[in-house]
Amino acid sequence: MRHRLDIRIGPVAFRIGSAWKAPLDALARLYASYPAPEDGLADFTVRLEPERPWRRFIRPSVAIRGDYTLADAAPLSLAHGLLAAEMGMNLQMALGQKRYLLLHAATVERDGRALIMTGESGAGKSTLAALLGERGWRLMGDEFALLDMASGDLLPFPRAVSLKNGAIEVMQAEVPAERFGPRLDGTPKGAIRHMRPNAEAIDRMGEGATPALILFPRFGETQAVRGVGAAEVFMRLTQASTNYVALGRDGFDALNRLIAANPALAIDYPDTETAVALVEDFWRARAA
Amino acid sequence: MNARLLVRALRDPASVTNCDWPGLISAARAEQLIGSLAFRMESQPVPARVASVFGAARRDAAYARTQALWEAEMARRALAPLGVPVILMKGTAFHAASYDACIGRSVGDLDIMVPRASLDAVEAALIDAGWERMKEAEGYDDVYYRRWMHELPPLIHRARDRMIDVHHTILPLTARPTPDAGALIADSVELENGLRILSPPDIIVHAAAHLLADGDLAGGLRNLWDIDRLLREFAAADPAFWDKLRARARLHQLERAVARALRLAHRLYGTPLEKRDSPSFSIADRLFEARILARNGWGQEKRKLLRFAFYVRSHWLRMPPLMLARHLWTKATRRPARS
Amino acid sequence: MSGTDKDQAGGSAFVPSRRTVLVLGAAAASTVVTVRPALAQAAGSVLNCEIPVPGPHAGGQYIAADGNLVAPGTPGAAPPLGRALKGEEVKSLLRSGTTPAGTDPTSAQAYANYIRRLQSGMSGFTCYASLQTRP
Amino acid sequence: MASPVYIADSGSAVLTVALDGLSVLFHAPSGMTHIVATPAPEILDALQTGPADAPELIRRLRERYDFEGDEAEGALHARLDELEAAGLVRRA
Repeated sequence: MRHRLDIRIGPVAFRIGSAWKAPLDALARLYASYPAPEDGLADFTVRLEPERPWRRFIRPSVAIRGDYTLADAAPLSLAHGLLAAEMGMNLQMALGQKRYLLLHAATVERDGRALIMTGESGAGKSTLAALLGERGWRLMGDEFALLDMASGDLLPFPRAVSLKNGAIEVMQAEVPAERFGPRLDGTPKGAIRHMRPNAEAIDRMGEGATPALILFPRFGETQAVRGVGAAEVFMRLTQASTNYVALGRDGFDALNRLIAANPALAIDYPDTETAVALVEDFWRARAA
Repeated sequence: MNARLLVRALRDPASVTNCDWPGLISAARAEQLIGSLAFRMESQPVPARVASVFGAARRDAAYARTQALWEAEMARRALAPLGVPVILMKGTAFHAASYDACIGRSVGDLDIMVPRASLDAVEAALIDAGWERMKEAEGYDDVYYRRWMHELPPLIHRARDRMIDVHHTILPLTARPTPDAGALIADSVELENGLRILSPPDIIVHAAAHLLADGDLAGGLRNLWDIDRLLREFAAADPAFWDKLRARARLHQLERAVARALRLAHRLYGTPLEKRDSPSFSIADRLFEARILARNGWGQEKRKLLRFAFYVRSHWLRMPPLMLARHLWTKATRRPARS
Repeated sequence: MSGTDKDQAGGSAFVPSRRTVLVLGAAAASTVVTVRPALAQAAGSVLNCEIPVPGPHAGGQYIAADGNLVAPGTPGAAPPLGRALKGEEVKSLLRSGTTPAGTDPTSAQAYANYIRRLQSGMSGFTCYASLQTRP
Repeated sequence: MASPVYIADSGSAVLTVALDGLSVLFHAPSGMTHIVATPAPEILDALQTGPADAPELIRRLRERYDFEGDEAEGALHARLDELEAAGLVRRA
C-alpha cells in the first residue's frame, strides 16, 4: 500500500494502509498523542483502497477492507476517508477480536472501578461516556469494552469518540477545539465529528479496572429507572458481544462472573445532564 | 509477495525470527492459514504481541473444530434413519479423524458425500431437520446444479446459519476425468460414530482434484498445506501408501492432477515424496506456483491477470466448449450483477 | 467436578426441595433460546452497508409481494430495483414503511419482504441482520 | 410409529447456571449457549437416569412434580422437539 500509519489503542495495535494520503493525515492528527505500537507490530491490518483500480482517481471511493472484511460493506467517499479508517478499525475488532470478550459498550472508570453502559446504537452511551470523561471520570472507551476473561477486569479501548449529529454541539461546549477532528457532513449516519479523549484517558490506556455497575441507558424517553434481572442481562450482553459465541466456555464463565458480581439497571433519560446526575446517584449508592 | 514468507514459516517455523510480522499475519489470515501457522509457531520465540495474535488464533481454531464436528454430528442425526453411508469430506473429515492436517485448520461449510441414488432422500431428510434451500440457488443455478454438478445446491441451516454441501462424487459431471464414485464409497472408512471418511489415498486424490481439476486455485496455499500434512502422515503409517495412491489416481482418471499436486507440495512445503516421483518442475508448474503465491503482505490479491486466467481455466475444465458458451451466455444476459 | 456443585452441575441443580408444579407449557410456546453470534448487531455501528434488491444471482427475476423471486413480467410483482438500498433506507423502510426514492409503495412492500427473507450467505444478509433492533 | 426414545448428554457435557427463573446452559459438544425456561432443565435432568420415551419421561417427572393441565404428552413432545432441534437431546 502507498501509505501507512500505525496506531495503538489500549491493548490493540493497528496497521492502516491507504491508497490515498489524506485519510491517514487526518487520522494521524486525530491520534496525535497516542503511543506508537512497538516495533511496527500489529494485531490487525486495515486497508483503505479503491473499490476498482480506476476509482483511485475518478470519483474516488474508499472500500473498507483488511484482515477481516464484510461482504456488504459499501464504500465511502474520499472526503469521508477518516470515517472509513475508523470504521475499518472497528470492523477488525468486531470480526477479529478473540483475545478478550468484546462488548459493544461504553466504559468509564473512577477509583479503579468501571461503569459499563450498553444499548443499541443511538441509545446515547457514546455521548454519555464522553461527557462523564470530562467530568471527573476516566473514559475507557465509547464503543467497545474488553473483558479480560482470566482476571475479570475491563481493559480500556479509548479510540477517538465518534460524535453524531446533536452530540457534536454538546461536546463542543465542553471540550477545547484542538481535540476535534474535521466535521464530516452527509455521511451515511448524518454529521459525524471525532473527538480525541483527554490526556488522562490516553496516558492511562494500559490500565484496566474492575467492573462495578452495568447500565442500559436509553436516550429521549421520560426519566425512568428499573432493575434488570440476571437472565435479561445475560441475554442483552450476549447480544452486545460480537465474539461471545466464539469464545466458548471461557466466555460463558466470564460473562456469568460479570453478571453475578454487578448490579444492572435500565435507565431512560430525557437529556444528557439528567443521565449524568442519575449516574452519579447510582455510583454513590453502589459505593455506600 | 508475502505468501512466500507464509510458506517458509509453515515449512520451517524456526527460520522466521525477525520478519515482517504484520505482513505474515495478514497473508495467513487472507489464506485462512492463521490457525495452522499459530500452532506451527507455538514453541518459537516471537514478540509478545505476535504471540498473543497466535494465542487468539489457536483459541479460534478450537472453536472452529467444535463447530465443524457439531455440524457433522447434527447431519449424522438427521441422516441416521436413512441408513445410507455418509462420508465426511475436506476439513471436517480431517477433524473427525484427528489427522495432523486438522491442527489449526479452519472449516467453512460441511461437505459430505452420499450415494447418488440417495440424494433426494438425503436432501429431504436435511430439510426436515432444519436445513433450507438458499434462495439465490433458485432458477437457472438450481437447474444447472442438479443436472451438471457433483453436488446439490448448498443448503443452509436456519438456526445455525451453517451451510452443507452434499456431493455424490468429487468432480462435476461435465469435467473430463470421471472419478469412480462407487469405489470412493466402497473403500471409505467408518469412524466410531458411524460417519465415514474417504480412504487415505482417495483423500489425497480428492484434495488434488479439488485444487487442480475443479476450482480457480483460490485457497490453494491451504489446500496444499492439507496435502503436505496428509501425505507425511499417510506415508509414515503405511509403507504401501505410494503404490495405493498411484493406483487410485489412475482409477479416478486423476493421475495428472495428483502428480502436479505432489510436485507443488514438494516445491512449496518440502513434502517428502517417493523416490520414483521425480519432481521436475515445468513451466506450467511455475504458473500454478505463481498463482498460488499471488498474495502480498497487506493480504491483497496480486497478479490480477494470472488470477483471471486461472478463473477462465476453471470454467474450461468444468464444461465442454459448447456448454461453456451457453453458460456464459446465460450469465451475461442477466441483469448485470453487482459485486 | 462434583455433581453437587449448586451452580454448575448439569445433574442435581434442579431437584426441588419440595414438590412443585411443573408446567409443560403450550405446544406452541418456546422454552429454548439459543445465543447466536451477534456479529451483526455490533457491525451495524461500525459499518456502512447496502443490500442489492434482489441479489446478483436473481438474474432479472421479479419480486412478488411476499418477497419471493418470480419470473420476469409476473403480474403484480415488482421489477428488480436496479440499485442497492443503503442501510439507512432499509432501516426506515422496515421500521416505518418509508418508500425508498424511485419506488412506489407496492414495490417497496415487495422489496421489504424480500429483505426480510434474506438468509445468511446471501448478498445483503449481514447488512440486514445489522439493522435488526434488539428484542 | 413407536414412541421414540430420547438420550441427553451426560451432565458433565452441560454447564448450567440458574439466573432468576431461567437457566443458561453451556453445551460443550456444540459450544453453544442456550437460555432455557422450565420445564426444559427438568426434562434434561430426568433423562440423566438413562434414555427414555415420552411415557417413561412423564412417569419420571411425576415422581418429582405435580403437573398442571392434562395434555401432558402432547406438550412434552413439543418440548422434546425443541430440545432435539437445539441438539440437547437426540433419538436413540
